[in-house]
Amino acid sequence: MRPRGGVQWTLFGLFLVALVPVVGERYYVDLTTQILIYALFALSLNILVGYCGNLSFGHAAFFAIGGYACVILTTTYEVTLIISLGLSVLISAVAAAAIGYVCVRLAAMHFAMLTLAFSMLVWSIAIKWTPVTGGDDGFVGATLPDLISNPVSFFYFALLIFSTGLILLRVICTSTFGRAMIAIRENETRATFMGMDVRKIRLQAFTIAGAFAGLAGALLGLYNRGMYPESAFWTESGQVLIMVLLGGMHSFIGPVLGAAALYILETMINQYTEYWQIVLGVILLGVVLIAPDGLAGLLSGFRKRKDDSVTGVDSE
Amino acid sequence: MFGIYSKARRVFALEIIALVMGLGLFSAPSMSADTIKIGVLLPTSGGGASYGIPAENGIKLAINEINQAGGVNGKMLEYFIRDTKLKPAVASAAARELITKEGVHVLVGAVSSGVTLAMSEVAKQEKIILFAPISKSIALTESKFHKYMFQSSANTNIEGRVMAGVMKKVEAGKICATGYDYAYSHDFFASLESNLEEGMAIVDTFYVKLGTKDYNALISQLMGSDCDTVAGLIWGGGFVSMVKQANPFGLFDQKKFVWGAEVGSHEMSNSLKGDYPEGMWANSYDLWYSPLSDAHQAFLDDLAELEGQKETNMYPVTTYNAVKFLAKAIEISGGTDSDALVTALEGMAMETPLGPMTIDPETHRTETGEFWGPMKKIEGSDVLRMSPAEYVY
Amino acid sequence: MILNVENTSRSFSGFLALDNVNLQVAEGEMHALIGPNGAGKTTLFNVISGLISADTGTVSFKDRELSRMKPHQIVEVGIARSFQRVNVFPRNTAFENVQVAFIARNREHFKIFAAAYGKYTQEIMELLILVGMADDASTPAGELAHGKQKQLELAVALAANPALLLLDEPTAGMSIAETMSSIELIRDIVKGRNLTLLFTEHDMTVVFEIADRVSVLHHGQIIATGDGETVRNDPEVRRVYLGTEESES
Amino acid sequence: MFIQLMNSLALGMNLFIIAVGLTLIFGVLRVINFAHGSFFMIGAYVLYSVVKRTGDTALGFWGGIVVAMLVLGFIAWLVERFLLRRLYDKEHLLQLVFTFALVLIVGDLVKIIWGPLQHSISYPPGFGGATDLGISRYPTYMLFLILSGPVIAVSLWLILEKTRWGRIIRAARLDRQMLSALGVNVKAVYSAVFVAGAMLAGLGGALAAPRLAVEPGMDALIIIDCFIVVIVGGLGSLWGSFFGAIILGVATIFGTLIFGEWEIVIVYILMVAVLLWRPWGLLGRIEEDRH
Repeated sequence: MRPRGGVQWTLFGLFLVALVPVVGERYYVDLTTQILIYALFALSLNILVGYCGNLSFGHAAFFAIGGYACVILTTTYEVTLIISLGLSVLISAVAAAAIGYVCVRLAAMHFAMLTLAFSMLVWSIAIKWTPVTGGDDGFVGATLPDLISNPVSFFYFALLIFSTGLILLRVICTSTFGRAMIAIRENETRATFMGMDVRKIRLQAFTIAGAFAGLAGALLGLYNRGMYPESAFWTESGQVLIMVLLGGMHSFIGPVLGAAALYILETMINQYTEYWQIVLGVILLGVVLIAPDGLAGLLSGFRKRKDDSVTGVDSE
Repeated sequence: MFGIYSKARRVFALEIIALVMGLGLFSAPSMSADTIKIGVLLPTSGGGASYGIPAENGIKLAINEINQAGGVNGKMLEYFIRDTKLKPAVASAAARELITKEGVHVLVGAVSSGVTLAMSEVAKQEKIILFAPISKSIALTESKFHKYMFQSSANTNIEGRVMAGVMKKVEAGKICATGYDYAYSHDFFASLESNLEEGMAIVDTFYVKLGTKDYNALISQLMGSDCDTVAGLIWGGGFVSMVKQANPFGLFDQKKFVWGAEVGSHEMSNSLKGDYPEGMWANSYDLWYSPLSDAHQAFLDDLAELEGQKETNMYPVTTYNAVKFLAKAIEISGGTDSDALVTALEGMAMETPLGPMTIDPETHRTETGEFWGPMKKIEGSDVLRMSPAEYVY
Repeated sequence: MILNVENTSRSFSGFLALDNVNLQVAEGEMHALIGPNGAGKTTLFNVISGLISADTGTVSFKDRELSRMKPHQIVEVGIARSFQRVNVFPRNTAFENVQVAFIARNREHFKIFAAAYGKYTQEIMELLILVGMADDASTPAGELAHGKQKQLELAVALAANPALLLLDEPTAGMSIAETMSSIELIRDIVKGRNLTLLFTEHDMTVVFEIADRVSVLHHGQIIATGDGETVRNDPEVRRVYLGTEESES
Repeated sequence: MFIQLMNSLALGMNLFIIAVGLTLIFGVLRVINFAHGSFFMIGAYVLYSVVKRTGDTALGFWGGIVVAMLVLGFIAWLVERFLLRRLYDKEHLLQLVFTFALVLIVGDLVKIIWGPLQHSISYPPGFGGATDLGISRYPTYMLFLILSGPVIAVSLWLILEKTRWGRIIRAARLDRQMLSALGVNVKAVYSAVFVAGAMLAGLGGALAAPRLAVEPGMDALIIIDCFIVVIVGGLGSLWGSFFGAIILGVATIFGTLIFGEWEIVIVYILMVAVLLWRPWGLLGRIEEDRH
C-alpha cells in the first residue's frame, strides 16, 4: 500500500466532515457523530479481519469493555475525561491481550467461535454485575464535562478522537508490522519461514484492534451518556463485521465507508418502513452476491483477482 | 517511486463524502406543514413485535380521533414511529433522530424499561417530553427522574400493592415469587412484600434469566417449595413456554397462582387456549369483553374497527391514553413548548376509557389500574376469560 | 558439520515417512538429497525447518538442538527454506515479497511505528538484481512466470541471511534452459556468499553437475551418501533407480 | 435429583435435535449457518399452521412435522441452489453475512405471514400427561424427546457409516478435491447436505414447538444455544454435538439450581473453559483450516 497516496484526500475528507456543523443541521451533526464512532469501531476490526486475516466474531466485547470502563470511570469514580479515555483504552487492550492470548492459538472458524464465546461471556458479566455496570438496564446517566456536552462540541471531540485513531491506525497499517500482518493474511506458512512469530504478531494485532475498539466504545458511552449490555452481544459483532464487508476488506478506508453506509441505511429504512429487516437483508444479499468487494471495490472499480492461489500451503 | 508497491485500492475521500451526502440527502427532513408531531418508539421487530405492533394501534386510534375532531388548536397530529429493536443504543439514536430531523414535539415509548431509560437520557438532554405508557420501572420516575419524564404505566409500586390485595383475596399464605431476573421483577416483589398483610410472606424467590426457553429447573423448584401460592411475573412468550412445560407436571393443580405481567390478556389466553391454567389469577391492561363504561365500550368499538377484529388487543389503551394526555396538554398550553407542556401535564386530570386518571405533579406518575381476576373456562369456547374481572389500582 | 540429523524417524498414521535417518551436511558444501517420489525428502525438510516434529532423533545446527524450536526460531538461527510448490504472496509485488523477508530478518515485524514504505529498497533491489529479477520488482508475484516465482522464492530465502539454505526442488516445473541457468545462479550465489546448501532435485544431471555430496533417501531411509561418483556406483542406489524394484510409482 | 437429571437430558436432547443440522452443514460445507435458528422457527410455524387446520389430532401433529420438514427442505434447496452455491469458494465472512441476511429476511417474513403475536401448539394426543417411571412421574412428551435424541443420533450415524451417501458425505468432510476427482457430483452432495441440515432444523423446531411459545424472535433465542452446543462438542462432529447438548442441558438445569440467576454466566464460563482445554471442542478434529 502506498502510504502517501490518499493522505491529502483523507485530510481533505476530514476537513469536509469538519464542516458538517457549519453547513448542516443538527440532525446531520448527530448522524455524523454516530457514524464516526462506528467507523472507528469498524476500522479497528479491519486490522484483524482485513489486514491480519483473522475473522473475529466477538469484537464487540472490547467495544463494550471500553465503553463501560469510560462511563464508569467518569461517572462513578469522577475521573477526568482524558484519563478515563486513556484508561478505558488501556483496559480494553489488556482484556484483548488476555483473551487474544488464548484465541490466537486457533485458526479460521475456530478462532471466530472462541472470540464469540468470550464476547458472550463479557455480555453476561455486563448483565449480571449490576452494582458496577447497571445490569440489564445498562449504565444510564453518565456525566460529561461541560466542554463537550453540547452536540456540536461533542462532534468536534469525536472527530478529533476519530482522526487521531484514523491516523494512528494508518501509521500502524503502513508500518513494518502492517506488512507482517498482510504477509500472514496472504500466506501464514511463508511468513513463518521468513522468521516471523505468527502467533505473537496475531496477538499484537488482536490487542491493537481491541484497544481501538475500546476507544470507539468509550466514545459511544460518552455520546449516549450510558452503556448497555447489547453493545457486547453477538449481533453487535455481526453488525460491525457487516460494516467491514460492506465497505470492503483489504482497503484501509473501506470500513469507514461501510460504517457510514450501513448506519445511514439502517436509520433510513427504519424511517420508511417497519419491515427494515427484509429490506436490509435483501441489500446484504445483493452485496454478498454481486459486490463482494464492498463499496471500496465498487468505487475504485477494482476487481480483486481470484485468490485461489493465496492458500498454497505446502505439504507432502 | 516506480510502482514497486502493489496497487492498494484507492478510494477517494471525495467519493466517500459524495456517498455519505447522497445517502444523507435521501433522508432529508420531511418538512410536512404545520402539524404537531409525535415521535413514537416501539419494538416492531423480533421478540418485541408482539408488544410494539398492537401498541402502535392505540397511537393511530387516538390521532385519528383527534384529527377527525379538528385537531388540537387547529393543528393536525402526526406520528413518526421507529423500531427500537429492543436495544437501548438504537432507541436513543432513533429518539435523537426523531427530535432533530423530524422535529417531533413529544416522545412516546417504549416497552422495555432499559430502552426507555436510555431514551429518557435523550429526552433530558434535548428537553423534550418522554411519555412512557408501558415501561413499568420505577427508576424512570425515581432515581433517574427528570422534569421531562412522565410515566402513565401501572408502575411496580402500584402493581405490587394491587397484587398484595389479590393475595389477600385468595388467602395466599406462604408465597413463592418468580420472575425474570431484572429490575422490573426485583422492584415489583419489593413492593409486593411491603404491602402484604399480616400472616402472608414471600418465603422463596426464584429468578430466571430473561429469554429463558426451558423452565424445568424453575418448575422443579416451585414444586419443591412448600409455599401455598405462586406470585409470577414471567411474561409474553416465556409465560406460554412456562405453562406448556409445567402442565404435564401438574404444577397448576398443586398451588394457587397469582400472575402479574398482563398474562390475563385476551391475546395470551387466545394463544394458550385450553392449555391455560384455569383458576389462575391474572391481570391485563384492557379486556375487550369487560367494558367498564359506555366510554370504554365506545373505545373498544373504535379499536375493533381499526384492528379489524372484535377481540381487540390490550396494549392500545395505554398508548391511546398517552396521546390523549399529550394532546390535552398541547391544547391547554397553546403550543408545543416543552416547559409549558410540563406545567400543563403536572396535575392534569383526564377522563379515559378506563375512568379518570390524574398525573401527580410531584412524581409525574398516574394511578393506573389494571383488570384483575381469575381465569375461567366459558361455554362454547376454548379461550379462557377473566371472570369476574375487576379494574383495580 | 553444520547440520547434523541423527536417528530421526517420523510416521504419519502408521506410515513410516522417515526411518532412522542420519544425515550430515558440512559447512560450505552443496548437498543434494535425492530419491524417488514419496521417499520422504520433503518430510525431512519439514522436520529440519520445524514445520513438523520428529517422533524420535535429534536435529542440530551448528551444535544447537533444533527439535524444540519453533519454525521462526529456526529461521533466526540461520536456516532458510523454499518450498516445492511455489509459495509466495501472490497479490504483493516481487519487491514487497522480499521486503517482508527483510522486515522479518531485522525483527521489525513487531514495530508498529516504523514505516515500511521505502524500507530496504537498496538491499531488496540488490537481491532482485542478484537473482535476475530487476525488471520484475513491480510485478505482482502471482503474475510472474513460474520460473521467476521460483527465483523470487530464492530471493526471499536469501533475504533471511541464512547460513544454511534448504531448497526443495528449486527447478521443479522449469524448462531445460531455465533449469540450467537457474542452477548456475544458485551455485554462484551459494559459493559467492559462502552458504551451505541442502537441496532436493529430481533432475540427475543437475545433481551430479553441482552437488559436492549426494544423499539418497528411499522409503524413509538414507541408503547412500557420498560424492557423485560413489553414489552413482552404489549397487543399492542402482537397484532403486534402475527399476529392479517396482516401487518407483 | 432424578427429575433434574431427566430435565437436563430432555433439554439436552431437544437442543441436540435442533443443533445437529448445524454441525452437519458445517462439517461438509464449512459454512456457519446463522439462519439455522430461522429454519428452526419456520419449522415451528409450519407445524402451527398445519395443526391449526387439522385440530389437535395425532395425524395433524405428526403429519405436520413431516410437512414442516418438507417445506424447509424445499426452501433450503432453493437457497442453496440459487444463492449459497456461489459463495463456497469465497471468504468465510461473505458466507456469514449471507446467512445473517437470511436471518433478517426470514424474521420479517414470519412476522408478515403469521403476525406478531405468540402462538402455541398443544402436545400431540397421548403425550400431554405424565408417565409413571416407578421412581417418579415424568412428562410423557419429554420422555419422548429423551428417547428421540439418541434415535436420531444413531440413525444419522448409521446413515453416515453404512450407506453409500454417508460415505460420500464423510469423504466430503475430509477432502473435497479428492471427491470430485473420484467423479462424485460434489455440488449435489453439498445441496443434499444443506437440505438435510435445514430439514433437521425444521424437525427440531417442530418437536420443540409444543413446549415453547411460537413467536417472532424465537430464532435469535435458539441460535446461541445451538452455537454453544456445536462449539463445545466440536464443529462438524455428530457425537460431539450429542454430548455438547447434554453438557449444556446439565449446565443450564444445575446451573440454575445451584447458582440461580448467575446461570447465564456459568454457561459461558463453561464454554470458554472447554475451549481452553480442547480448542477444537470435545470431539472436534484438529485441523489447519486456513482460509
